[in-house]
This record gives sequence, C-alpha cells and structure tokens, in this order.
Amino acid sequence: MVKTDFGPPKYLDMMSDLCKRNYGKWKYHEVLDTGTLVHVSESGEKLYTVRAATPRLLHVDTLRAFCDLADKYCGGFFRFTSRHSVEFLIEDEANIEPLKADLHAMGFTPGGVGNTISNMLHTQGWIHCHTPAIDASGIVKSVMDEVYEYYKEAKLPARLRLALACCLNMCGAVHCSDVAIVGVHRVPPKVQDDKVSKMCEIPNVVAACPTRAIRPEPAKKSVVVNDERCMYCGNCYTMCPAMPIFDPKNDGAAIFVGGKVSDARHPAMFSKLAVPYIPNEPPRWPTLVKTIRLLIDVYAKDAKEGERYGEWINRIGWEKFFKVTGLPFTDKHIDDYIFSVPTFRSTATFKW
Amino acid sequence: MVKTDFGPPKYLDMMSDLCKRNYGKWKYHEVLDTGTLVHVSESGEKLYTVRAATPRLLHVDTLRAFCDLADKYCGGFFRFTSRHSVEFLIEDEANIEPLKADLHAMGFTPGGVGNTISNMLHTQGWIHCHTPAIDASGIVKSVMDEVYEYYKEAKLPARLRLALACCLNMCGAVHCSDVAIVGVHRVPPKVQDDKVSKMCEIPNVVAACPTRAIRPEPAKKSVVVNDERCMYCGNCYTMCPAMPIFDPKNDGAAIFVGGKVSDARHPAMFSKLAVPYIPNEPPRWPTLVKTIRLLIDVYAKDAKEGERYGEWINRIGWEKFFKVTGLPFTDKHIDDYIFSVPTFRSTATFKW
Amino acid sequence: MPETRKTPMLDQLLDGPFPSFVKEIKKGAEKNDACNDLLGQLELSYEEKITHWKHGGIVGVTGYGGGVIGRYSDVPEKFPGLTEFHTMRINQPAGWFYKTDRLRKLLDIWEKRGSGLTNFHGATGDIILLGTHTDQLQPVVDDLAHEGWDLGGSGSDLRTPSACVGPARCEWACIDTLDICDTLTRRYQNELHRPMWPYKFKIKVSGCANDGVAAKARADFSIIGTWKDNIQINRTEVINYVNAGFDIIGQVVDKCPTKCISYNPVTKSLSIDNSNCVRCHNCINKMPKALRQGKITGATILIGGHAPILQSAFMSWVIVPFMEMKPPYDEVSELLEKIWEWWDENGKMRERVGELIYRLGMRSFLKATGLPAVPQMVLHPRTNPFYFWDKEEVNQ
Amino acid sequence: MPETRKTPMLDQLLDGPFPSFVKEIKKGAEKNDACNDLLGQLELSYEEKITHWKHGGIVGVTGYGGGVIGRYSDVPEKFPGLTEFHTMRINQPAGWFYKTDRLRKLLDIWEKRGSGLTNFHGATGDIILLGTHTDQLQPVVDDLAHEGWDLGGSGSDLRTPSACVGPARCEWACIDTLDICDTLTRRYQNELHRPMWPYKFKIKVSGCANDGVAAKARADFSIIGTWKDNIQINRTEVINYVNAGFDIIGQVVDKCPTKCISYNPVTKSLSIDNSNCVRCHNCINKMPKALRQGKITGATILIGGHAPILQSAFMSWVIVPFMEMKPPYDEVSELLEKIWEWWDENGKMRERVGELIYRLGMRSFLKATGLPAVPQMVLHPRTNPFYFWDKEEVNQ
Repeated sequence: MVKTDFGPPKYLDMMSDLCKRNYGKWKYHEVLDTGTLVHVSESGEKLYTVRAATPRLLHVDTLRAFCDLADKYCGGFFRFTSRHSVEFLIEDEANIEPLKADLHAMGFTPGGVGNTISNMLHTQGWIHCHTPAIDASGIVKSVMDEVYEYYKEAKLPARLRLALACCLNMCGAVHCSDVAIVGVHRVPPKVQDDKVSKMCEIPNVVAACPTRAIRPEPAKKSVVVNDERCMYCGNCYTMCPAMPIFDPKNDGAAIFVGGKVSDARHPAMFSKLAVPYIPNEPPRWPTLVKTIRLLIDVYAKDAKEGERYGEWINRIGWEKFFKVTGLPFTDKHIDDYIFSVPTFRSTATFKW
Repeated sequence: MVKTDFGPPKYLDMMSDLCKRNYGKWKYHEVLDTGTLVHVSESGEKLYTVRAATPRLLHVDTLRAFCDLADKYCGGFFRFTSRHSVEFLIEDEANIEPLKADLHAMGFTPGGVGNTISNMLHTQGWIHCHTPAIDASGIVKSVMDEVYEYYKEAKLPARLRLALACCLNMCGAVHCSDVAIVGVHRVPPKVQDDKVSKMCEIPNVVAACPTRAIRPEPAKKSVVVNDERCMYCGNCYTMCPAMPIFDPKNDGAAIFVGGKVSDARHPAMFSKLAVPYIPNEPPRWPTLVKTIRLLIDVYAKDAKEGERYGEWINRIGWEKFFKVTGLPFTDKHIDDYIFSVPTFRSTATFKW
Repeated sequence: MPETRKTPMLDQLLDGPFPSFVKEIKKGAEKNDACNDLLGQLELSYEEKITHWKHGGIVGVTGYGGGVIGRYSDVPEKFPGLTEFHTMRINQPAGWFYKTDRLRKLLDIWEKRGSGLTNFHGATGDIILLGTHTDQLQPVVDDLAHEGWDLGGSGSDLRTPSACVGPARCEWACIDTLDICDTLTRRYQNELHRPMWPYKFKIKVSGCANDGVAAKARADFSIIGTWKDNIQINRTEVINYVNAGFDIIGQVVDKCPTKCISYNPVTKSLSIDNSNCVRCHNCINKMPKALRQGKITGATILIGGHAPILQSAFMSWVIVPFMEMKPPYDEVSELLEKIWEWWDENGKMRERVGELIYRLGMRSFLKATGLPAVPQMVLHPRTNPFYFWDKEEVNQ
Repeated sequence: MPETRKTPMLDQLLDGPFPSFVKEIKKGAEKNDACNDLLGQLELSYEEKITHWKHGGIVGVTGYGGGVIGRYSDVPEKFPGLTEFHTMRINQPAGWFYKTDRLRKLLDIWEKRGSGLTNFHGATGDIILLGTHTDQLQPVVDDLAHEGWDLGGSGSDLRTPSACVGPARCEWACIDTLDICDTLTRRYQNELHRPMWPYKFKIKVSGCANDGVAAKARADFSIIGTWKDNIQINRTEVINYVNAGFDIIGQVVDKCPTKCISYNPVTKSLSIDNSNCVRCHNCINKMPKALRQGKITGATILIGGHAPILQSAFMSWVIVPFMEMKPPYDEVSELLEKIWEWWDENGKMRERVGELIYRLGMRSFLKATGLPAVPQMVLHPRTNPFYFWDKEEVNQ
C-alpha cells in the first residue's frame, strides 16, 4: 500500500537547537556586511547568517557540497530563502570567515544582504518550460554578471529586487519587482487546424481569450483568431497545444520597473512597463543586459537614501523617468486593458 | 427665411468698458468678505465683485430686478457664475454696500466667496425632468437653509462645493464635488410589455444595459430584465419609456463626498460614496439634511486650515472617516463595477 | 384665470434664509396659468414622491436639429397648462456676461411666449427657458433671433461650449478662455445645431489649474490654461505676506506636492525649483500678490470626461501637454475635427468619446489623431504586459 | 555514454562571477545522459531562439492527482535522453529549513532515479526535481515517501503553502508563520494532492508588513502578521542611534506615511501617535534595536492575489483586518473552507478566486463567507452609484 498525504518534513526537525531555543524570542538583528547578518535573541544568544545567491538550478552535487559546509560550520543545518539564495546559520562567530572563504572557493560568493541586489527570482525558460518566450537562466546569469558589483557591495539607495518570467504567465513576483524582465510574444498564435479538432476543446479555447479574439470555425472543426484583437498572451496555447505562439523572429523581452512587495513606507506596488521589447540575443543578451544596467545605474545615481525604485520614480514622476533614462515612451506604455482609465493622467499638473 | 447659426451674443458686447480696458491685464485679487472680491489691474484700476447665490430657477421678474440693480450700480452689466450665482461688477467702491443692502432686501444675501459653501449646483428634479429619483430644488433649498451660516461666514477650512443630481445621469459636476447628493433607484424597471414593442427599439434597449441584465423576449416582442444583475441605473428607461424605474417607496438619495475639480495641491478627485441611501422625505428632507449637516460639521471641526474635504479624508483615511462621522460602512461602499479592483486595499497597512 | 393652486408642502419651502425657488414659481403663477399648474403638479410630486413628466416626445424648430426639448405632463387632465411645457436652450454669451438692455429683450420675449421661468444657467452652460407650448417654439426662436439670441445644443451633437470668467476678470487666465469658447462656438454652429454624432460632445475652457468651469470633470474635450516657464516671484510682496502673519510654511511650502518650493526665514525669500514644479497652482492661489504664473502660456488639452453613465465617471486625461493658444485657434480645430471623424466612424450609439477610447485603446486614438505618445498622458505606464503590435512593427 | 555535447553558446555562460547554471548541468552531464542531452537541446534553443519542450502529456503516480508534470522534448530523435523528462514537485519544510542528513537522502534518491538536477526552489516554494522518465515517477515517490518526503501540488488544487522564515530567525514575526504554514499544509493534504477546483489556489504566510514571502503579490490567500497595540520604544537605543549619526529625521520621521512619528532633538526622544499609525514598519525596519512591534499580535487576511493572466495582476486585498492566530488556527480554516465552497460552486474553469470576486462582487463574497464589510477593505469607497440592493433590503 502506498503511503500518501503525510505532508512535508516537520520544520522543527530541520532546525538547530539554537533556532528552536530562541524560536519567537529574537530581539533585533544587524547587517554585518553584504553577506552576513546577525540576529540577537532576548536570551543574548546570537545567530549569524551567511547568504549566497545560487542559480536556482542546482545539481545534487552542489547541494551535497552545501550540506558538507553545513556539517562543517553549522551543525548540519542550513536553509534557502524565497529568492533561491542559500543561507548558512552559524552559532560560532569564528566559523563565519572560513565558511565565506569556502563558499567563495566553490563559486558562491556571499552577498545580497542590505542595500544590494539580492538574488534574481526567475523561472525555467528553455531549460524546462513549454511556453517561454525567452530563456530564463541564461539571461539571469548575464544580468547578474553585469550588475554583480551591486550584489557584492552596498552601493544602492535601498534594496533592489530583480526578477524574470519567461512568459506572460509570470511565475514569480515579477509583477511586483523593482526591475523585472518578462518574455513577450508579438504575433498571434498559428492555428494548426488539423490538430485543433483532435487536441483541443473548442469552447474552452474560445473562452480562454481575454480579448474575445478567438471564434469557432465549425467548418474546419477549428478556431480562427482575429489578429487585430490578439495581444499575444498565449492563454489559448496553454489551453490548446495546436495554437503555438512562438516566433523566434519576434519573441523577446519586456522590462517592467518600480514594483515592490513590502508595505514599508508606501504600500506594495505593481511594476510598470519601461521597455516594451528587446530582441532575444542568446547567449548573453547584450541589449537587454545593457538596458538593465542603465536602469539600475540611473537609479543608483539619482535616488535618495532609502528610496526603493518605485518610490524614486513616484517622487520624480514618470515623465522625468523617461527623460533621465533616455528610454522612449510609446503607445505601448499606455494601458488599454481592463483597468486602463484610472492610469490616465486626469490632471493638467505634470512636469515638462 | 429663418436666420440660423449666428451664434451667441459676443461676450465683449456684454462687458463694461472697465472690463474691456483691463482684459487680460489683471494683476491680483483679494477677498474682501464672503460676498465681495476686488480685482486689481496692472493699470491700477479696481473692479469689485459682489456675489449672491440664486436658486437657479428664476422668474423673469427676478432677472429684471437684477437688471435694475446692474443699471443702478454697475453701468448696466452683470454676470453669472458656473454655479448659478449672480455677480455684480462694480467700478465705484461706494456702490458696494448699497448694492449689498438692496440684494439682501430682495432675499439674495451676498455670500459664497472664500472658505465658504458657495451656491449648490443642481439639476431639475420634479420641476422639469422625466427621469429624477428625487427632487432637486426642494432639497437644495432645505440643505442651503440648514448650512446657511457656512455660506455667509468663512468658518470652513477651505471652500466647500455642494452639488445635487436628481438621477444617475448626474448632470453637473456631482461626481467631483466635496459633498454631493445623487438620486438613486433601488428596484429594477417594470417592463410594460404591451408598450415596449410600440415605443422601443429592442436591440438598443438590450445594448443600453451596462451589466447585460436585459435580454430580448421575442414571444412578447418585449424584453426581460434579470433582476439579479440590474443595478437600477435607468439607462434602459432613457432608451425606452416603456420601462419606468420609478418607485416612490424605494427611490431616494445617496451622498458622495471628497471630490474636487481643481488641481491645486492634489489633482482633481472623484467623490466617493458616503451614504448609499436616504429616503425621499419632501418637503424638507430632514434625514438627508441632517446627514449633510453632520458631514459638514465634522469636516469643519476636524480638517486643517486649507484642506479640502477629500484632502482631509485622504489624510485621516477612510477608516477614520467612518469612525468620526459615525456613518455605517456597508457592502454597498465596496465597488463592484468595472474599475473596482484598484479601489481595494491591497496592503496590510491601515488604521484600526 | 384659475384659482391659485394650494401647495401646503411647497409653502414650507418659502421659509428660511436661502432664496426660494417656490417664490420664483409663485411670481409666475400670479400671471401665468402654466406656472400655476406647475405649482400644482410639483405639489403632487411632493405628495407622491414621483415625477409627473412624461418621457419622450420630440419637438423642433425650422432649420435646427436640437436646442428644444419636448416636455409633457403625465397628468394633463389635472394640469392643462402643462400639457405641453417644453424646454429651450439658448446659447449664453461666453463667460455668462450680460448687458441689461440685451437681456431684458430676451426676458420680455420669454414672458410673452413662455412661462417666464428660466434657469441661469443649465448644467452645460446654456440659458434655459423652462416651459412653453409647441406652437410657441418657432415664434420664440424667431423673436430671439431678431434680438441676436441663438439656440444651444441638445441630443447627439456638440453641446454649447463654456468657459470660466477668464481674462475679463481674472489674473490667472493663461489663455483667452472667452475668445476660445466664442470662436469654437461660432465655428461649429452646424455641429452644435444638427445632431449627427454617436452622442453628445462637450467642450469647456478653463484658464488655469483651478479649473473654474470643471472642464476635466464635465467636458469630453477640456482645455486648461498653463505655462511653460518659471513662476514669477515678487520678493517684496512675499515679505509683506510674511509680515502680515501668513503661514507660508504651512500653507505653501508644506502643501507643495513636489516639494519644489522652499522658504528662507532669514532672508524671508521663497525659491522655486521650476523644473520639478507641476504647476498645481496652490502657491499662487495662496499668495496671489507675491506669485504669478509664467509668461509663456498656452493650454493643456485633455479628453474623455463625462459623468458615471455608463462605464463610470471619467475625468479627462492629457492628450496634448502644451498647445499654443493664439487666434484663430486652428490647431485646436484640426485636432477636434480629427477626433470627431474618428469617433463618428467608430463610436457606437450613445458612446462618448472617452468610452470609445477605453474600448479601442489610446493607441487607436493616437493613430487617428496623429498625436505622439508622451509620458504626460499617464499617471504611470501600464502594469500588464498585454499590448499590441502593428503588423508593420514586427518581423514578417 | 555518448560524447559530451558541444555547446559553444552555453559555454559563454560559464564565465563571470555569478554562479553558472551551465556548470550545474555539466556536473550532471558527466554522469547522466539526460543532462548531456539537456545541454544539447538547450544549445539548440539558444541557436533557434525557441523552446524545444512539447506542450502537454499527463503523467501521474498512484494515489495523487498532481505533483508530477509531464515534460517531453519535441526533438527526441536528437536528444533521446529527453524523450521523457518530467518534473516533480516535492513539498518543502516550512521556511525552507534543512537538516543535511535528511536532505542527502532526497538527493541520493534523485541522483539514482532522475537527472540529479533540481530547483531550490520553485516559484511556489516546492523543491523541484527536474527531469526523469515516466517509469521512474512511482519509484521516486515511493523512495521519497520512505524518507518522509511528500509530493507538492499542481493543477487546479491547493498549491503548496509557503511562509517566510518567521519566528525561527526573525524578530518581526507577529505570527508563527512556520506553524501556520505547516498546519494548513498538513490539514489540507487532500486539497493539495487532488485537483478538484476551478483553478489553482495559493496560500502564503508572511510575519510582518515587509511581506518576505510576497504573500500579497503571489498568493490567492495572504496571511500577514500585524499588531493592534502600540509600537514599543526603547529610549536608550533611540539615543544610541542618534549618537551614532543615524538620520532619524530623514529616514524615519519624514518617511512616516501618516506623519504620526515625531522626534524631539532636545530630549533625543521619539514619540508615536499610534492611533494614526498604519503599521507600515518603516521606522521599525530602520531602527530595529530601538523600536519593536506591539504585543497584541495577529494577522491581516487578504484575498485575490495573482499574476497578470488573465484580467491583470491583482494584489490581494483585505478581507479580515485582524484575526488572532493561535493553534489550531480553526478560524483560518473555517474561512478557507467557506471561500473554497463558494469559489468551487461559482467559479468558471481557470478562474482564480480574485477574478471570481471581481466578476460577482465583494458583496457576493461577503455574503458567502459571512464576513462583515469594513472600511479597511478598500482604499476608498466606490466612486460610481451602481450598487445592488437585495430584495430583503427594499420595500416591497
């Protein structure tokens, strides 16, 4: 008989005695450097955290190497963050530097704590996904290499969260990140009439289109797409494999900026469109990487201490944002979807 | 041959020489009292304005009496404001007080200038409209009598604009007023099947419904209303007289607050629902009047110098607004129309 | 003359300090049966809490498609004077300025041929003449035409444009609101008088960001005065305000939405970072003697405003951040005519131009009008990734 | 063992300071054909700028409806190792804590029966095992079960809940995020493992307003820790911050969204008007030694968050301003179950709960759940007058 539904390992079984002893009794913390935190308990005990970004895609051997480090320095315990970083929880302060040296030697240099770029949230891309418009890991690697100094050194006005989603399904908090990359299509799906009748439920396909661009074509037992109304979301493809929407000549990346999930100071914000399209340029996506670099450099230079990306833009105004970044503002930037009207500027007050 | 399309009288022909001389040359103005302004020209010339609210509905004899006053004190010139107030434009300072005395004697006491309630914008109501849910003039009279002190004396933190629309068509800037009254229905229209086929274009009636609550009933050559989906906007009645929506037992007034049209300090704002329903209580609408009084008194007491109604609420928060006014918050206050989602509170930061 | 109607409920509205509309109707009732019946019907509405005006009934006059609105009592047997009680809209002079001799002519005509009751003014800005018989409509129009008064708009046409008091009596008018209003009104008499569009179209002109005529809230096409250069500071007057006890920090500095104004208490001087000023007008409103707008003036053009019916209220949004406003205002006209053509071609019945833009997207509107997309059009760029590409924009 | 794939493009991603995913795959390729083929197929995608994973193909294991996701190459003739390359989702321990001996067991199993490639972790929070054959799915599940690892969710079911690090290592956890996450995960194993709803449903638990697990943005049901009483001030530590040169005015006082915090430079003391505090957490974030949250803690519950597909991204909105969070968290469960029942009954296929509320209105949602309407649910009340009345609310 198969054992099912027993649930995950109990978190307490995965935690050091120090964590359990001080569970719920932490008093404050301090950032020691861009790779290290200390948490101090009511009891006076201290817990040091060393954080390092990983590429999310990890071979078991790398994970075993992490286990080795955890065994060596942390009594056999470690954890991951929600952003794919690995964290080593250290009781003995003397272990911090040796651990950091070992991590660095492994290629996992600590960083991403405090006013830095932390690890870049991302999706599967061409490695494992059936709907991506762009790769994920390759772009993340290229971007993180380029902005690595901001990961290592606390040179930013505030923390900066990067994210990437390889298609509009947007797995991950891409829609609420400081700077986010999203894979986009630019041409309607190609309907494979012969396959639609076999593979797809036509009413579901029709209903899947948020702009009502798809109607049944009973003669062919297929569907027809109104190209004028299609905005390439790919939701029909999700419902029907016989409507592929990929187009290597036209797929690419868009950049959204100014989102955040924290409610600190200002409530959480959605990211907004900065760049509608940059072509796919594997293996190093130079145009995309250059644009991300520009977006971060301008912010690093212009924002005030403590200002998140979106807070900076809100202060200077979007009209200044396009001016200081030099990015073109286009009709694509103006919302024309369901909740568009409240985003229009219904006031004569703005900056030149 | 009928003369057509010659247009309105030329405004310059309706203006005193002083106005024309100083046209475009005004330098600054000052509020002298709640009924009087002075405008000073680059040339040094001064123009005094005495303003008085009217009930908008005016008999020609009253207008002639205004003409008499204009002849006597203003060289034969006067004007109206966009809020149905009459304004006398005086060159000779000595004429101000006699004119004010004459106006007062006529029953048109000057007021409404500066941090006051100016005249209340409103619609026709039962006097002349075929779609009202409430009267207009009677409510305006009752409200203005009640809050008259705020019209006469500058006791408010900022100017306060009242408005009334007798149905959801909302003639007038009711949707952008500090405190606004709107006539509302609460039950679906009654379809008069025998008349629909004669009086109405069924496809237009069906298309007129913003919530798709109306469908054709071909058997009766009429239409049928899905009561669950009807939100009583009355747009179908506008298209089809055979679908009256009046219901004396259920029609009444809603109150919206916090709107403004000026962009000063904060951009113009829409008014928001404060009270979903108050019954029709002619001839003096005591509940409605009492509620308006409460809404104004609380603002007068709590807002800071210079704060418009909506600015005050934005500072204290809507959760505090309902607390300090004691008005109940209900499911009606939560938007469920097209642009609802952006009005939801997507943050854990709010006041208790 | 029938006996004066008994109106115990309405009579309660004769009391109180605010001028009474009942008194106005009673003035009419002394010499006009229809006014007397209006009192009676209104009293009945007060008793029954329902309107007694019938829906529908089209009336008209020679040469016009709109401007007069049919109105009929639903209880004509009780109030025969209201069997026909039509409304007429008369185009007001820009800024609602009146010379008494000209106005008296209008009043005389209306007393002779109508109820003598009016609205000064209707929501759109017209003079409203309330209540006359069908057979009097043409004579009223003819008599008024003789005195230089023309009809306003109604139905699916251009409604009578209106404007704030403007340069005639306001130092804040960045544009000649009255001339613009008057010019456009005269230029588009045909559009004003002959309904031929999907729905109504309103134009309003305000001289500054205070938007005295509620152009953003109440007009499909909103013209708002503004300036491009620096706010002018009169340093002496600043000192005068401060010395007089004005709370310059609380009312000006702290209220500046972009924090671009600062005050030096030592020198008692204000300074403004104009590059970050959004011209909200608060500081100028608070210190009109000390601060004046810039000298390079023009207008911001916004589109789409209307009341909640049907798709929620829209406030007009920016389509041209800055337009020079010099007579004969051809640039405005070119834009208006492009907009009308696109709307006329694409709009559904009773679809306001803002609703059409919502349905088809600003992209479609910009293409039709040739206006460039600029960041001033939005509060922020879209948050969704659902945008369109033209065939010409993508690789085939 | 076939020859190592040539990957000139991918090899360019071996350079640079950030850890390379290509290096990870190459580690696998040394001992696993599928990893080698993955390199090849990925290189092909890099050349052709298109994915080579086929759409569809359902796989499963005994006793579960989800948790494993079929994945097939569309060029299996070139890369036979990828003919079947399925994903498995494994339920992570709350807070992503690991003990090495437990984790090594999982790694061993995956190296034996799969590609050896993983994600730590997937977007929802699960451990992702990337790539194995159909015939290995059941053995992997069986082997993992033996070591105490269970499957996560996929398809139209409850997805694996996740939580921030919480009280295990954070002084700001107002609630026991890990216990809540773990309790709900265990309680709803059936909902997690057997898809039976209109669409997916995510639960995330964050300990404070910093929302470390992006609960508002990424979960349909968002639990965020908060407090009801006053922020605790340690006056000595305030002085220490100031003496150390901390910009208390710029970073705390000026940044307070409600201006409810003030600093007296003479006494070097902070005071907070807690009745106007919205608990945004900025001051606490900036001065963790000096300021601590209140002591009466609980959670704000929000609903409806999801990514842009289909009706735009929604961020969860408040439905319960404050809920006590004591084990066994029955109040949360009662609410969850009411929500699921209503959604299950009314939701269309692939309609997230937030989209259903958008379609039917909060009124309908509140009626179904019995939650009272409170102002905390909205940023502001509606601006339109289009609201509904129940039959029982009106006069018949």
